[in-house]
Amino acid sequence: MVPLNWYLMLSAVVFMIGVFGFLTRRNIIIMFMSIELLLNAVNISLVAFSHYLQDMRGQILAVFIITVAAAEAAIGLAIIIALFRNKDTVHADEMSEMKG
Amino acid sequence: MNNYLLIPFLPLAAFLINILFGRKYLKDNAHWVSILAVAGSWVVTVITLLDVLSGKVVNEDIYSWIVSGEFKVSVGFLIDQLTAVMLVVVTTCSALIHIYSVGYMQGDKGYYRFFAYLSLFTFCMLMLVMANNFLQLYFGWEGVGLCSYFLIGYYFDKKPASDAGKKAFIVNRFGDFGFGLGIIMIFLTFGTVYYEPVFSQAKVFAVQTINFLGYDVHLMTLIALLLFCGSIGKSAQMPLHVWLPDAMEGPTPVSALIHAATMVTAGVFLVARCSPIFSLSETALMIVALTGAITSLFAATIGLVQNDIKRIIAYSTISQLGYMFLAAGVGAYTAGMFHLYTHAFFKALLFLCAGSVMHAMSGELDLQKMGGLKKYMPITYWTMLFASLSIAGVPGFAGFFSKDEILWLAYSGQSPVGKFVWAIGTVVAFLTAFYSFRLIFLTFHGKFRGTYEQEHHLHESPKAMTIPLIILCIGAVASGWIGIPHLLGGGEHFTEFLTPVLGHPEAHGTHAEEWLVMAISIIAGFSGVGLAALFYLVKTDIPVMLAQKFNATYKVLWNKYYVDELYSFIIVRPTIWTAKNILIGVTDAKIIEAIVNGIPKGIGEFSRILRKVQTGLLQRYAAIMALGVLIIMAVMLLR
Amino acid sequence: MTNLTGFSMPDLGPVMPEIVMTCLALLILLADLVIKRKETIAFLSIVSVAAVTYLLVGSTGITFNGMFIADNYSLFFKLIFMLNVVLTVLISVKYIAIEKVNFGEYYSLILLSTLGMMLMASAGDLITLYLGLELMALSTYVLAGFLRHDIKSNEAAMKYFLLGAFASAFLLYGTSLIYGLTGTTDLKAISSYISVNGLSGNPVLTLSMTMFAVAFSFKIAAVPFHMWAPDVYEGSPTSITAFMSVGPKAAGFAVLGRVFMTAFGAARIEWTGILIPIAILTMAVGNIAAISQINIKRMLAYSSIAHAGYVLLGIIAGTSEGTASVLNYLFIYAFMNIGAFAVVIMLRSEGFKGDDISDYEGLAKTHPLAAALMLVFMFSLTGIPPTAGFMGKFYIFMSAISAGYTWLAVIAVIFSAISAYFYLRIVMYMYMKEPKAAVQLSVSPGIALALTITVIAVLVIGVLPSKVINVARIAARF
Amino acid sequence: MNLNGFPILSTLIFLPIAGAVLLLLISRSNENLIKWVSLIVSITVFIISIPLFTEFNKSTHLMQFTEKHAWVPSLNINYSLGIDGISILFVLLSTLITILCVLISWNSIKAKTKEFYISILIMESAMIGVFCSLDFMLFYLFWEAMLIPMYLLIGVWGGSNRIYAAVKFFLFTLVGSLLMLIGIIVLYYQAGRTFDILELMTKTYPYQLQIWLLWAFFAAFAVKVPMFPVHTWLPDAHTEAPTAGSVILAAVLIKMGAYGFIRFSLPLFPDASRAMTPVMLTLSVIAIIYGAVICLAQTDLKRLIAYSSVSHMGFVTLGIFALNSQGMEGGILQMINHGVVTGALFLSVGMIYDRTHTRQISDYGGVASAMPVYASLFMVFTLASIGLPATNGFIGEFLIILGGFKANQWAGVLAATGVIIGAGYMLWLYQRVFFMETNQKVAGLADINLREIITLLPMIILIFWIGIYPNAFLGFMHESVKHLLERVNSGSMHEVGVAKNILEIIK
Amino acid sequence: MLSELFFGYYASAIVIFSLLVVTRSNPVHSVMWMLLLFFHIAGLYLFLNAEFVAAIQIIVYAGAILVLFLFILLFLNLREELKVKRFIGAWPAGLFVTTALLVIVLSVVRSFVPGPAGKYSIEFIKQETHTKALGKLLYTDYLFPFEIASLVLLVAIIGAIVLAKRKTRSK
Repeated sequence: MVPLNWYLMLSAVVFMIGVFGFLTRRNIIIMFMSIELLLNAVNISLVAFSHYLQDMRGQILAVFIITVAAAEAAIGLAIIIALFRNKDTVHADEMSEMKG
Repeated sequence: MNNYLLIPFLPLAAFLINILFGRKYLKDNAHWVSILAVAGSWVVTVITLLDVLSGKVVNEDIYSWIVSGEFKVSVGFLIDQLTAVMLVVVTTCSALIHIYSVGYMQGDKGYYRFFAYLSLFTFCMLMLVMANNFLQLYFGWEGVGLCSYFLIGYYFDKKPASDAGKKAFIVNRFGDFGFGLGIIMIFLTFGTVYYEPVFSQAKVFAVQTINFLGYDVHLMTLIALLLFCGSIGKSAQMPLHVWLPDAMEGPTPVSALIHAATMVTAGVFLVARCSPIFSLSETALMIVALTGAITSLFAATIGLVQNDIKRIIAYSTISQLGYMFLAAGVGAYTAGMFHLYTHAFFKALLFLCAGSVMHAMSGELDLQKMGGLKKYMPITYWTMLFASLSIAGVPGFAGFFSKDEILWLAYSGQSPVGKFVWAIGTVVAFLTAFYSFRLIFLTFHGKFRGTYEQEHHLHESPKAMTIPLIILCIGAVASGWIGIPHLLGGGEHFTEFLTPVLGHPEAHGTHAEEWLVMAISIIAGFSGVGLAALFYLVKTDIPVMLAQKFNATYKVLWNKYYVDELYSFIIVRPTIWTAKNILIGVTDAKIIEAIVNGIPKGIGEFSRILRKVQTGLLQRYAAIMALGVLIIMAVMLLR
Repeated sequence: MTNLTGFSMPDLGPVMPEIVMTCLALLILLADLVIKRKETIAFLSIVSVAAVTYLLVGSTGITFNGMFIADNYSLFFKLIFMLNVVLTVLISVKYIAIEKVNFGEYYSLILLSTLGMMLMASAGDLITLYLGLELMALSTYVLAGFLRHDIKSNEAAMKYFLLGAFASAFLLYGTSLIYGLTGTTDLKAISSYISVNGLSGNPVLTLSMTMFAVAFSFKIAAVPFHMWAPDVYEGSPTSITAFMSVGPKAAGFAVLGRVFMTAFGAARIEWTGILIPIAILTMAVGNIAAISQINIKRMLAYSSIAHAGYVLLGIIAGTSEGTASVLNYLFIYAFMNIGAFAVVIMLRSEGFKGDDISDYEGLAKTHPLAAALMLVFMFSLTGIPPTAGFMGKFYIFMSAISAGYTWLAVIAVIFSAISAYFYLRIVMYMYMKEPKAAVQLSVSPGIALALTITVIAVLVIGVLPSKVINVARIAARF
Repeated sequence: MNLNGFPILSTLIFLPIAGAVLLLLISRSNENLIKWVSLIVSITVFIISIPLFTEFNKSTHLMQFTEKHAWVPSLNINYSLGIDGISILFVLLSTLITILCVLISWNSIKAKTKEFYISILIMESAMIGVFCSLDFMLFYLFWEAMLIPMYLLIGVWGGSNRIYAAVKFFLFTLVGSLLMLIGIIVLYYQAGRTFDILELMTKTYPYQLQIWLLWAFFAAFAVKVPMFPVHTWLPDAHTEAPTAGSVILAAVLIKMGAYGFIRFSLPLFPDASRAMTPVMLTLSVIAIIYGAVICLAQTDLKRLIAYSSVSHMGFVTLGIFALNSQGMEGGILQMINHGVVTGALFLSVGMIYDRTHTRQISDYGGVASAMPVYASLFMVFTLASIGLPATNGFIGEFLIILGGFKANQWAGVLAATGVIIGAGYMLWLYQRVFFMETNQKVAGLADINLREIITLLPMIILIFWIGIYPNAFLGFMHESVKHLLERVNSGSMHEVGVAKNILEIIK
Repeated sequence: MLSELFFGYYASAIVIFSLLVVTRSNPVHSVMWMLLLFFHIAGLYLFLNAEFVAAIQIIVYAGAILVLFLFILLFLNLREELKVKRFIGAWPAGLFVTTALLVIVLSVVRSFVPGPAGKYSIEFIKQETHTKALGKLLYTDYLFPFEIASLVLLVAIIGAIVLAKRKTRSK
C-alpha cells in the first residue's frame, strides 16, 4: 500500500517545479502553464487525501479547481491577446511600464 | 493720611497730563504743569517734615497689590525721620531743577516730553523713598532706572545718547538682579517683605547660616550683600560705576537732578533704611566701607585728568557717593545721610553751573577751550566757587561738616577697617579739593582759549537759570549748619533727628583726637586748593610736564583704567559672539536643525530606495512574495 | 447522507440577496443590448443594489449545512460592499465615457465582483470561500484591464492576474493541507477538531496557517505581498482603482477575520506571531514609500497599503473589540478613499490625465470647492480629529492597547505621523502654490452626488461616530 | 452652575463655527461684508465670554459653567465642558485676541480673504474648546482640530519660506500629540474605561506607568510650549506666519502646552512630576538663557520676538514645575502676560511691516521721529516684556523667580539672569529700530491710524491693569492652584509610601 | 508490491514531464510535454480510484485548456522566440527560493498524521460507482459551490469577450 506521504511529497515537488517555472521563465505563456502545474499539484494531493480519508470532499474540490482553472485560462489568455495586440511582446520582463 | 498721598501722586498726575496732552495742546507751556505739581508736593513735604519733627511717624497701606499664597504685599507709605530727610532733598532739588530747566530747555522740540519724564522721575523717587515694603522700594527703584533711561536717551536721534541710556538701564539691571534675590531671601527667611516686621525680627536670625548655592553662608551677611548689589548698581559704585560718566550725554538738568542729587543716592538710602540688617553682619559692613573707600579713591584719581567739565563732576559724584558708603560701612549711617543731604545741594549746584557755562559757551564742554569766564558770568562764577569750597571741605561750608563727621566717625568707630578707610578718605579729600579747583581755575581764570564767535557770544544765563543757582548756593553753604558737631559747639541736630531710625553712632576717640582729625582734613583740603592754584594759575607748564613724565599713568587715568573696554571684552562681546556662532551657528543650526531636518531627509532617502525595489518586473514581485512565504514559514516552524 | 428522493431543498432565505444580485447582474447584461444610453444602465445597477441592500437587512441564518453563514458580521461587510458599488458606479458614469470604454459589461462585472465579495464574506466553508474569491478575482482582473487600448491597463491586468493566480494557488495548497489534517473544510468543524485534538503546535497546521496568511495578505496588499498594488492601482481605470482599493481589500479582511477567528481561534498566539511583523512592515513600507511618489494614484495605492497595516492591528488584537474596530475602520475607509479617488477622477478631462501630483498646483485658486473636498479627505486619511479617519484610527489603537499591544500602537502612531507628510504635500500643492495650467474639471451629477455622500459621511462620522461604532460592535460578535 | 441653564461654553465654542459657515455663504467678491461679519461674530463671542468673568465664583476650586452630554456612549466618551480658576483667563484671552486678529488683518490680507477669516474663526472655536473641555477625547479633538487652520494660516498667507515653516509646525505638533493619544488611551484602560479628567484625577497609578505617561504627555506639551530642545519650529512659524497668524500662535497656541502641563501632567502623575522636576527645571532655565542670548544675535524682527517668547515660556515652565503656589500662580499669570505682551509686539510689528514690507532690523532706524505715538506704544510693550514694575511682566516674573528660587536655588538665580539679558536684547532692538538717525527706508512713514490704536488699546489697558492691580486676575487662581498643589505634593504620597514599605516586608 | 512499483513509475514520470514543461525553450514542445503530464496525472487518479476526476482531467485540462494554449502560441512568431533566452537574469535566486520552500514543505509533510476517516470507504464507492456518488454529492451537499462555479465560468466568458474581441463597438 503506498503511504499517503509519498503522494504529498510528489505534489510538493510538482508544486515547487511550478513555482520555479513561474519565477524564472520569461515567456508569460510558460508562466501560465506553471500556474496550471501548481493547480494540478494541489489536485493530486486533494485526490490522495480524499482516497486515504475515505471522504469525497477532496475530489469535489478538485473538480471545482479544474473548472476554475479553465475559467482562469480563458481570462488569462484574453489578457495576453489584449496585451499582445498593444505591445507585441510576450515576455514578462519587458512589461515594466509602471515602476517606482 | 490722604495729604501724604499728594506728594507722589501730584507729579504722577503731571506726568499723565503732559504725556497725553503734551504734543497737541500744551507744547511749550508744559512746564507749568510739572512745576506746580513739584511745588505742591514740596509744600506738603514741608508739612510732613513738621509732623515728623513733632514725632508723628506714619506707616499705612493704601491697597493690596499682590496676593499669591502666603506672599502678600501692598502699596503703602512709611513716613519717618529718614523718609522726611529724603523727601526734603528730593522735592527741593526737583523743584529747583524744574525751574532751571525752563530756561535751559527753551525751544527744544520735545519740551513737553522732557517735563513729563521729570515728573515721572519725581513720582518714582518719591514712591521709592516713602515705601513701607521692599517690593514697592523695588518698584520705585526700577521706575527711577527707567526715567534715567528716558532722560539720558532724551536726544534719541544721537547714537551716543541712546547708547548711554541703554547702558545705564542694563548696568542697573545687573544691580537689580542681586537686589531682587535679596528681597526673595528676605521673604523666604521672614515670610514677609514689610520693613517693620523684618527689621524687628532681624535679631532672631542673627547667628543663623544658610546653604546658598551649595555654600554655607551667614544669613544676614548674604541678605545684606545682595541688597548692597542693588545699591552698587544704582549709586554707581565699583564695579557697576561705568554707566554714570556716559550718563552725561543727557541734558544737564537731568544730570543735576538724577545723577547728583536724587537717584544715585537711593543706594545709600537703601543701606541706611536696612541698617538693622547691615549692622548684624560684620563682614557686610566691612565690604560696604571698603567698596565706598576704593571707589571714591578710584573716581577721584580719574577726575584729576579729565577735560570734560561734566565728566569731572560725574566722577566727583561717584567719589562723594563712595564717601557716603564709607560712612555707612563704619556704622555711621547718620553721617552718611548728612553727607548725602549736603552733597545733594552743592553737587546739583556744580552741575547747574556747568550747565549755564555750557549754555554760554554754546555747548562747548572741553576745559582746554575755556578760561577767563569770570568777568562774563559773575553769578555762575561765585555760585560755582562756593560749591567748590563746600565740596573741598573748607570749614564753615556744608561739605566740611558732613565730610569731617564721616572722617571722624571712621577714625573713632570700632569698625576693624576704620583707620585704613579714614586714611583713604583723607587722601580723597585732598584729591577732591585739587580737581574741583582745577576746574574752577581752568574755566573762570586765565585767558579765554575758545574760538572768536564763542567769546563774542559769552553772556550770563537768564534769570530763570540764575535764581535756582543762588537758592542752591544758599543751601550748599547753609545746609551744613544744622549738623555742626558738639566739638564746635553745634547741636548735631541732624544726627539727633535721625537717631530714632538709624541709631546713634558711638565715637570712642578723645576730643584731642577729634581736633587732630579735623585739622588733618582741613590741611588736606587747603593743600589741594593750593596745589591746584599753583598748577593752573601760577606755573601752568607743570601739569603738561607731569603729564609727559608719567605718561603711562596719565594715559591709564585718561582712559578710566580701561574699565569700559574690559567689560565689553569680558561680557558684552563674548555673549554676542556665543549668540552668533555657537547658538545660531552650532546648536540651533547644527544639532537641533540637523536632527529635525535630518529625520525627514533620511525617511525621504529610504523612500527613494523603496521605490527602486519596485522595478515593475513581474517576476521580481513573485520572487519577493515567494521569499516572504519562505521567511514566514522558516520563522514559524523554527519558533 | 439523504438519498436522492429525500433531498430537502435547503432554506434559501439567507441566500436570497445573493440570488437576487445574480439575477439583476444578468438582467443588466441583457439590458445592455437593448438600452443604448449607458447612464440608464448605471441607474439600473444602482437600483438593483438598492433592492439587494433592502433584502440584506432581513436575511440572516445558516444554510447549505454550514457553507453559507449570513450573520451580522457578513451583513456589515455586505453593507460596505454595497456602499462601494454605489459610489464606484456613481463616479464611473462620466469617467468611462471619457476613457471611451463605455460598455454595459462594465456594470455587470462590477455587480458580479461584488457578488463574489458577498459570498466570501459569508463563506462558512473553505470551498465556497475559494470559489467566491475566484469569482471576485476574475471579474476584478477583467475590470483592471478594461482600458483595452491603454498599455498600462493591460499590463496592470496581466500582473494582477498572474500574481493573483499564484496567490490563490497558495490558498488551495493551504486548504488541501487543512483538509488532510482535519478531514473537513467547514470552518467550525476545523476549529472544533483542532481544539479537541490539541493540534496547536502541529507543523502542518502552522504551514497551512502560513499559506492562508500569504493568500489573504496578497488580497489586502500587505507587505511583502503588496508589490502588485501600486502598479495595478496606477494602471487600471481610476474608478476601478477606487473599487479595488475598498472592495477586495474589505473582502480580504472579512475572510481573514472569519478564517483566523473561527477556524484557527485556538492557535491565536501562532497566527498573531505571523501577522505582527506583516502589520509593522505594511505600515512602514506603505507610509514611507508614499512620500516620494509623483503619481497621485500610486501615492493613494501606498496609502491604502498603509491603511491595511492599521486595520491589521485590529485583527491582531484578536478580541471582539478588535474586530469591531476593524469593521468600523473599513466602513470609514471606504468613504474617505473613494472620495479622494472621486476628486482624482474629476481632474481627468479630455486630453488631460490629471495623474501627477503637480497637476494639483494651485487647485485652491482655480477650483476652491474641489480643493476643499480634497483637503477634507487628505486630513481624514491622515487621521486629524474632526474627520472620521481619526475616529477609525483611534478605535483601532484603543482595541490594540486594550489587547496589550501598546508598543504596536506607538509604532502605528509614529508611522501615521510620517503619513501626514505626504498627505500634507497634496494640500500644500493645492493651497500654497500658484496654478500652472487652467485645469478644467469634468463634473457629472454622479460624481457630485458621490462627493457629497462621502464628504458628509467623513465629517458626520468624525463628529458623531457612536452610530457606526455601535453597529460595528454588534456585528463583531460572531 | 451654568447661570440659569444657558450653555455658555457651548455657545462660545459653536458661535465662531456658525460664523464661519455664514462666511461660506457670502460670495467671495464683497470682502467688506466678510470682514464686518467676522468682526461682529468675534465681538459677540467676546461679549458672551464676559459673564464668565463676572459670574465666576472664586471661592471654590470645582469646575463651573459645566455641561455634560453623552457623545459616544459605547466608549464612555462624553461631551463635557467646564472651567475653573486656571482655564478661565485663557478663554477670555482667546476671545479678545481673535478680535484683534480680525482688526489687524483688515487690509493686510488681500488674497483669499474668505478662507482667511474662516480659518481664524475655526481657530477661535478650537482654542476655546481646548481650554474648556473636561473629557480627554474632546480635549484631544480640539487640540488637533486647531492644527489644520493654523497650518493653512502659515502656509497660504505666510511669508517667503512659508511652506517649510508650515510643514515643520504641523509635523512637530502632530508627532507630539499622537504620542499623547497613546498616553490617553493607556490611561483610559488604566483608570477603568473613562475619559473624564476629573475622575482620572482621583485615581492613583503605579509609579513606573506614571513616568511613561508623563513622558508621553511631555512630548505633546513640550513641543507646544516650546521647551528647549523642540523649539526650532517656533521662529520659523512666527517669521513666516501673517501678522494675525503669529499673534494667535504667540498669544494662545503656545499657552496650550503649558496649560496641558498644569491641567493634565501634574494632577494625573503627581509622583512622576515630582521626580521629574529637576529635569524640567533645568530645561526651563536652559530655555530662558538660550532664548535670551540667541535674541542678541537676531537680525529679523519677528524672529527675535519669537525667540523672546521661547525665553518667556521658559519662565512659565519654571514657574509651573516649581510646584509651589507662588511659582504656579506666577506661571499662569505669566502665560496671560506673555499672551498680551507678545501678542501686542506682533501686532505692532505687523503694523510697521504693512508700511515697510521688510522685517530686517538693519532697514529700520529713527522711526520714533516719524511715528512718535507708535514709538511710545511700542515702548510700553518693550517695558512689559522686560518685566518692569507696574507692568504685568514684573508681577509674573517676580513670582516665578520667587517660586523657582524656593524650589531650587540654582534655577532661581539663573532664571533671574534671564531678566538682565532680556533687558539687553529688547532695549537694543528698540534702540536700533526707533532711535538713532532716521533710515531712508523708514523716513516718511505715516503714524498709526485710529483702527490700529484701537487694536493696541486693550493690550495697554491689560498691561497696566495686571501691573497695578494683579489681584483682579490672581484672585481667580488661588483655590484651583491650592487644590492642584495639594494633589501634586501630597496626592498619592502616602499610598506610595504605604506601597513602598509593603514591598520591604515582602522582600 | 505491485502498487509501489506502479506509483513509482507514475510519480517519476510526472516529475520529469513537469521539469521538461518548465525548462524547454520551444513553447510548443512544452505544451506537448504538458499533454503527456496530464495523461499520467489522470492515470494516477485512476490508481486512486477517482475515475470521474481522471476523466474530467483528460477532457477539460488536456482537451480544452491545452488546445487554448496552442491557439495562443499561433500568435507568437516562434523563430524570434527560440533565439531569445528562456530564463530571466536572476534565475539562480528563484531556484534557491524554490528549493528552500521544497525542503521546508517536505520536512513538514514527512511527519503527516491524516485526519479522521470519512464515510466514503473505497468499497462503498466501488459499489456505488464513483461518478454516481460524485454526482449525487455535487447536487445535494455541494449545490452552493456548484452554482458559484457556474457564475465563475460566466464571468470568464464575459471577460474573454470584453478583452479579446477584435473590433471595439463602443459608442
